[in-house]
Amino acid sequence: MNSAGVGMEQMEQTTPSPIGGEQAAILQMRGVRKAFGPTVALGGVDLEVARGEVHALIGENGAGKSTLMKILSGALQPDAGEIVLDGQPFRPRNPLEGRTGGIAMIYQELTLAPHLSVEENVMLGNERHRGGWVRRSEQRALVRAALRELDHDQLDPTMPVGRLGVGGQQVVEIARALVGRARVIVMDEPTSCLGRADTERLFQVIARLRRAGVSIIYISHFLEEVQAVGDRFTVLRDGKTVDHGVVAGTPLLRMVQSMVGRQLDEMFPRVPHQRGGVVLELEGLAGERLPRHVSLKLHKGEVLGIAGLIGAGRTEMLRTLFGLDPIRAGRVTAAAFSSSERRSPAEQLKAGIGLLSEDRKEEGLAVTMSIADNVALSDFSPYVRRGLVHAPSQERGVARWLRAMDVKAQNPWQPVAALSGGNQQKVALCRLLHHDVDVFLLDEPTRGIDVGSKVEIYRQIGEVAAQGKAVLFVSSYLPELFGVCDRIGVMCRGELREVREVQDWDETSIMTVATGQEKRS
Amino acid sequence: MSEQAEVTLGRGGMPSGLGNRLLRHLWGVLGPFIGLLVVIGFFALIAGDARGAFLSLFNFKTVLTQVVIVALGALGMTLVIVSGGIDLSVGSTVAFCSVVVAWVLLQVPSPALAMVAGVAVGTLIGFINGSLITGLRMVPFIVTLGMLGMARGGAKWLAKSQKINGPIDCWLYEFMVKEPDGWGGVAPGVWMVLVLAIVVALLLTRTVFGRHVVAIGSNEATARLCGVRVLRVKVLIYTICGFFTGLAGTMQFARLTVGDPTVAVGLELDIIAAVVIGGGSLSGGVGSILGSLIGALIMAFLRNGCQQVGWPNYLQEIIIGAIIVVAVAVDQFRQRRGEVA
Amino acid sequence: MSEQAEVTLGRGGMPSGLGNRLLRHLWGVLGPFIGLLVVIGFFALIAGDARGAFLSLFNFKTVLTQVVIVALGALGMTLVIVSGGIDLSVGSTVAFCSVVVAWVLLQVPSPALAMVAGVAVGTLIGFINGSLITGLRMVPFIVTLGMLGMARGGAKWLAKSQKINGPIDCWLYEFMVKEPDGWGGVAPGVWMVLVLAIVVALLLTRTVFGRHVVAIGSNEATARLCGVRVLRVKVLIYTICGFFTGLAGTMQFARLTVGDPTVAVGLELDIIAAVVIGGGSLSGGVGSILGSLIGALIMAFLRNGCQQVGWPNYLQEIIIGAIIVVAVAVDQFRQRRGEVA
Amino acid sequence: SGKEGGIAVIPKGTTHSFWKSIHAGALKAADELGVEIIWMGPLKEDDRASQITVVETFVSRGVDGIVLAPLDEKALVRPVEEAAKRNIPTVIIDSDLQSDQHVSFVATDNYKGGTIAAEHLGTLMEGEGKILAIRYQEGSASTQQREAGFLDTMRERFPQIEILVSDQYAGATTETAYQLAESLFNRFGQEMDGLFCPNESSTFGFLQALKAQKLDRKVTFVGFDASEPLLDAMESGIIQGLVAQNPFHMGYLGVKTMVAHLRGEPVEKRVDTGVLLVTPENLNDPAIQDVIRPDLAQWLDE
Ligand SMILES: Nc1ncnc2c1ncn2[C@@H]1O[C@H](COP(=O)(O)OP(=O)(O)OP(=O)(O)O)[C@@H](O)[C@H]1O
Ligand SMILES: Nc1ncnc2c1ncn2[C@@H]1O[C@H](COP(=O)(O)OP(=O)(O)OP(=O)(O)O)[C@@H](O)[C@H]1O
Ligand SMILES: [Mg+2]
Ligand SMILES: [Mg+2]
Repeated sequence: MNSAGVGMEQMEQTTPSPIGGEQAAILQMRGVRKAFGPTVALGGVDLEVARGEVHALIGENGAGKSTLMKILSGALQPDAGEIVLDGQPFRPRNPLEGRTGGIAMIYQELTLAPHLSVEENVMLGNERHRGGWVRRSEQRALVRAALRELDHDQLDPTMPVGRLGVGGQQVVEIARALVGRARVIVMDEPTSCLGRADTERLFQVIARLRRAGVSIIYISHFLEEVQAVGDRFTVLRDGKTVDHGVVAGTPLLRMVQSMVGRQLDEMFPRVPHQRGGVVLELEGLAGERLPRHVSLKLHKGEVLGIAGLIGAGRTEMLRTLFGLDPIRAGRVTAAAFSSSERRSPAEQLKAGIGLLSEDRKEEGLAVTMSIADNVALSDFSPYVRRGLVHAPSQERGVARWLRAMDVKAQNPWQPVAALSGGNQQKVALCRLLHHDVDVFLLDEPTRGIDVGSKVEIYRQIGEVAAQGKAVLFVSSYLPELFGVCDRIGVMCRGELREVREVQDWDETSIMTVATGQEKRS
Repeated sequence: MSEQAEVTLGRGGMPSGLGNRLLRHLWGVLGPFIGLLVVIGFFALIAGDARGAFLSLFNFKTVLTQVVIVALGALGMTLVIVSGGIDLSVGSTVAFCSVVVAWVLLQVPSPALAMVAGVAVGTLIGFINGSLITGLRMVPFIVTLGMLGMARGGAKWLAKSQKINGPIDCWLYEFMVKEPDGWGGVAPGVWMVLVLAIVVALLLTRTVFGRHVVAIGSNEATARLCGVRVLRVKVLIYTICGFFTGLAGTMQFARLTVGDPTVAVGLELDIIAAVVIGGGSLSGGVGSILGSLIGALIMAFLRNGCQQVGWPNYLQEIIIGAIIVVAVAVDQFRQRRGEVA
Repeated sequence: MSEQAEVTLGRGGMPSGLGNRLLRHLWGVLGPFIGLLVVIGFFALIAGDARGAFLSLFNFKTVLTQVVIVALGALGMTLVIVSGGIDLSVGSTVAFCSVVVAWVLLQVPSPALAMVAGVAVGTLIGFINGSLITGLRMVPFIVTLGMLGMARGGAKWLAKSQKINGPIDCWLYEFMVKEPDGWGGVAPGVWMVLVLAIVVALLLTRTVFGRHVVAIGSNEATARLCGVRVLRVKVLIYTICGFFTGLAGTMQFARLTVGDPTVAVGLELDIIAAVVIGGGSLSGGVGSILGSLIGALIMAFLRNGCQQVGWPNYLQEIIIGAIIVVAVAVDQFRQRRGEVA
Repeated sequence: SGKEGGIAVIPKGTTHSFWKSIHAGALKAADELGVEIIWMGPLKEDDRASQITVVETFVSRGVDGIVLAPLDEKALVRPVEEAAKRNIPTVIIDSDLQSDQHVSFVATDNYKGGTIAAEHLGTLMEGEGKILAIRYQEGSASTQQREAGFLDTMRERFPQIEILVSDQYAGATTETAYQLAESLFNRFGQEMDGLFCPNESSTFGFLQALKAQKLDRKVTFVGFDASEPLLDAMESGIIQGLVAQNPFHMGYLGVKTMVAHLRGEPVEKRVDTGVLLVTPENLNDPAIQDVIRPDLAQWLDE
């Protein structure tokens, strides 16, 4: 299971057949345009979705998928174009109209009110009431049913959502889409925070909905998922519809090519690198709650992958190690220091250790600041002249990394908020590259990143390793771990169970360890 | 499968157990009362020969009557703060409305009409606040800071920069009579606050509107995306706040028997402090009516106690300032422990 | 590959054109001045026979001298607001520091020592604010609301609830002399503000500390993750704000020639309004020193103009309240257009 | 003195009826003498800094003269001196200014007012009992003189009378006075026999509390200033004495003195506008009525 090179052949565009009579279109979007100032997000997009089908919407980061769906749900207003829903013109002016029109939406960025309970969040804006008074028992029954369907009936409906992890929150978000009586459900990267089991469960739910005649628009950067659930697909590129067709029988390669607009030679480019001495060592590291026990050695010039189910505590391990969460037991030894105490992120960065958070919006980017300041935020020192920051040299220093990571932006002084989700993620990664840390702690670095850009990130990781730096690579996407890492460790319930060379693992053995079944057997 | 799910989702809450949760719940309900008892106990302890007077039923009635105006303001302010907003114009609006009541009484001798006018003007000002905040998409701090000046100016304009004397006799005054005949010997204004507090508490916790208020304070973008009519709800919140402010202004008139354009300067800070001492969070999403009322009582007893003991004014100011910080710090600490426990 | 990168980087930028961008830049720089000119122009227009006096050099010097205290406060407040915080204790602290200066002068006849003491006390109060905010992890609104009461009480305590007269003659008073001999005929206090404004503006826009301030205001968690020593920077921000407040208190003394514990009530709201009129955002991350100074000037000219024209107080209050709303609304609109344009 | 500049009349505040009378008196003088007056108080009530700003503004504007009731005897010195430097003369009314740059000081003798109040209260109480002596606000010179006059006289003339409270400040507004009164009455209501308040807002606040607490018949109450509600209370027997100043006359004489100075006539350095004691007995004397109920409407076009 090593770097699965994807060879591409040239293909001629096949015009897909129009929707058949019995499969009448429930939704048609024609010539939809949307510009954010000078940025043209959508330049005339067409989309046609049939009743009771799962329609995959794919495209690179910044292609305009989320924007298109926000227009459909009423969160954004189009500049031009028309929407026909069930034969009627449809122009939602706000999310409420979208919702009453039968559109349910799972947004890419989580949309939950942390102070409200699970129940209140699921029913928000859709409360069951009599004369304004909430009918709590009825609501609770509905919510319980939805959670049961997602196989999460142990989730307490009265628990404040702020106490749930990202995975649990995503479940709540999905449950919200289920309780309404929607005709079309839009799922914008619903699985980016879900574990494998939850993902499969979601697919079952999707299948049931589809049988019930509900249409689903499914956005994902995981083309395997698209192939698993999708009936038909539409590809967006640079705000235009460039391809559409039936999923069954369309090779993955063609989808990739339409998305990226060029050939991808290799999914997992390998840059040769040499494993050196130990730069970071964890001995029995334990945090407040998670992790419970992690011991590992990270070498120079090595990419060490960490696999595990969501909730295994991988994020917490990185946070504890980086000094964001307190250490309860154990010690961290790095080239620059040895400590069992909490060290602040500032000290860690000084020691050459940098963290890429999995939650870029809350803890990764200052979105109202410019791209250039975000990239240089942890290290302005190269640009300081006589105590003052020299902007032109900052721009030059930063632009290099933006180019390397292929960030789509107008200029480096644009605020990060104006970028698409994937491009924001790239900016966050640029910061670590720019800081030139020796140890990269990467928590789901390719979450929400398109195929083409993923290749760039993999290449950068390889190059960084070739420079003798160390990478700790946490990911829930096994193919990339196999494709990029030298060794892989598996975490389960807060413990790092096993670390092996990559060739000694396969998917089943990783899942066995990750679910904790290896002990019983 | 479900086992795994447990690991994923059982974060924090589960291991602590039911007993623990009950305890936390109790603490959540009683916590605020404890602060109040501490304040009263403290002054009872140090009052010396003033103890009898301080702990007398009559003094409690006095404090209850004094707290009516702040409490009315706090009812509305709690909604505003839970929704993540703030209203700095309350003090000025109270002055304006008290002048309006007196002015109307000068024109027509109908206390009922005057009361309606006072409340209506307050409601209108709240509505204007809400409309500006939503219509111009401005932060509430600025809009209500502007209104603070405008309402004060308006009050002075209407009153020609003087006090407007009310008529000799007028049943409005009865609202604030400390020991009325009937009414259980407690000022009718106090009963009114009690009834309204229950109404607003139900509104906040049991109705769709209340959920939407919390949702907006917790995460406004989410509320909007979920189809909450954010603008409408916000306008309504500030309008309700204005209604209570208008009522507070009417009570201010009833208490002073004059319409005074210079009254209630800085009242908004007292009210905000009451809400925050009562557990409300200025970042929105958190707050309770009961808590806010107790916060108001804590402040009123502090003042009363200091004056009874005969401490000089500066000491009162220092102590009240310190109490605000300490109360909120303790609450913070309590909550953080609650999360971990 | 690099070809593609160029395309993506250059995307969208082209059509709007250089001219357009220059225009927008100019507008960004001149925008705030325009508000000021509009205010001055308006009063010049309606002043009638007071026009000459209103536009006289002497009147401008008067306004400049009047604005010194608000401007000093605004320098510190801009930092605080850009970092996403707020400081409500400024008015009380100004009063406290003015009392401290007078009190020290009463003990030892050394103006230099008194000035140092006044500034030091202000700085200390700022440091305490910052430490409480970071140490107890409380919202600045509450901590500084508490400090508002404590500093005011402290001022009254130190002054024994009186005001403290300064000595007959003292070079501190020279700071606020409107038409001094030398100094280009402008009050030395004005020059001081100018120099300090340049220093703070550089600090905010050109130093690493400044970037960290903006980052904290924009997203505190991110700043921490990026190695910004958030707690330290925050303490520093409030301490700097306290320093300027102390200086403002000293200037307040110089202006009154007495240490007055009741002075500057509500000054913080004026200062916050100045910062916000100047484009600062209370949700943090945005604000400029130039803007804040112009905001302070706008408010001062408004007051001066209203008085020169002879409008009654209530009208002034209404108009200033309205201007705060309008100025911020226009700024909001400008920015939203700027984004779209 | 031309009409174009006018005479600025700057009170301490604008919302007490006291200042309304001053305004009316000033208007009367202006009308008689054919000058124009500009009436403007500090934007913030009772705020020294704010009053300085107003004075400065009128100096910039170049009025002919300023009639000023300074909020502070010292803080207003420099603005007045700056005015003098620019040839704008100032007449001080109501409370004194520590300066020799002003033309004249036209005011009530506040210390004497306090003395009169103390003598009246002591006599009514027949030299024995317990009283509360309330203060107005920190740092207000005129009321401090009244308080001093009251306390000095009380201690000297009626040593048997016990002063239960003499250091509580009623604060700037009626509401703060009311709250203080309630607290003090809860504590001392049973033992106190007499009560003194040094200005209108504190007298009014305490009057409210007396009525609310039904102590109104039992306490001998002497206050300051004669506003309508206070006079009503006197008629119904709650207040036994009010020391009344003559603000209408003060405003009138202030402007008159200023105009005389501008016209080159010699003026007195100190003009006393007199205080008088209003009691239930003399309340209806025409002479008293003239002072306490001057015909304001004639001058303030309302
Ligand atoms: N609020 C905004 N302001 C300015 N530009 C925006 C805004 N939102 C999106 N854009 C731009 O619109 C384009 C499309 O963004 P969109 O979020 O729809 O992409 P996407 O296909 O969902 O990408 P991803 O896969 O990364 O989520 C991008 O170029 C982005 O920079
Ligand atoms: N009770 C909580 N309070 C605050 N943050 C929490 C809480 N629980 C979880 N989080 C945060 O949620 C994020 C992710 O949670 P998630 O459900 O993905 O589990 P995880 O342990 O990160 O899983 P993985 O092993 O896949 O990284 C982490 O950043 C974690 O710190
Ligand atoms: Mg997207
Ligand atoms: Mg994780």
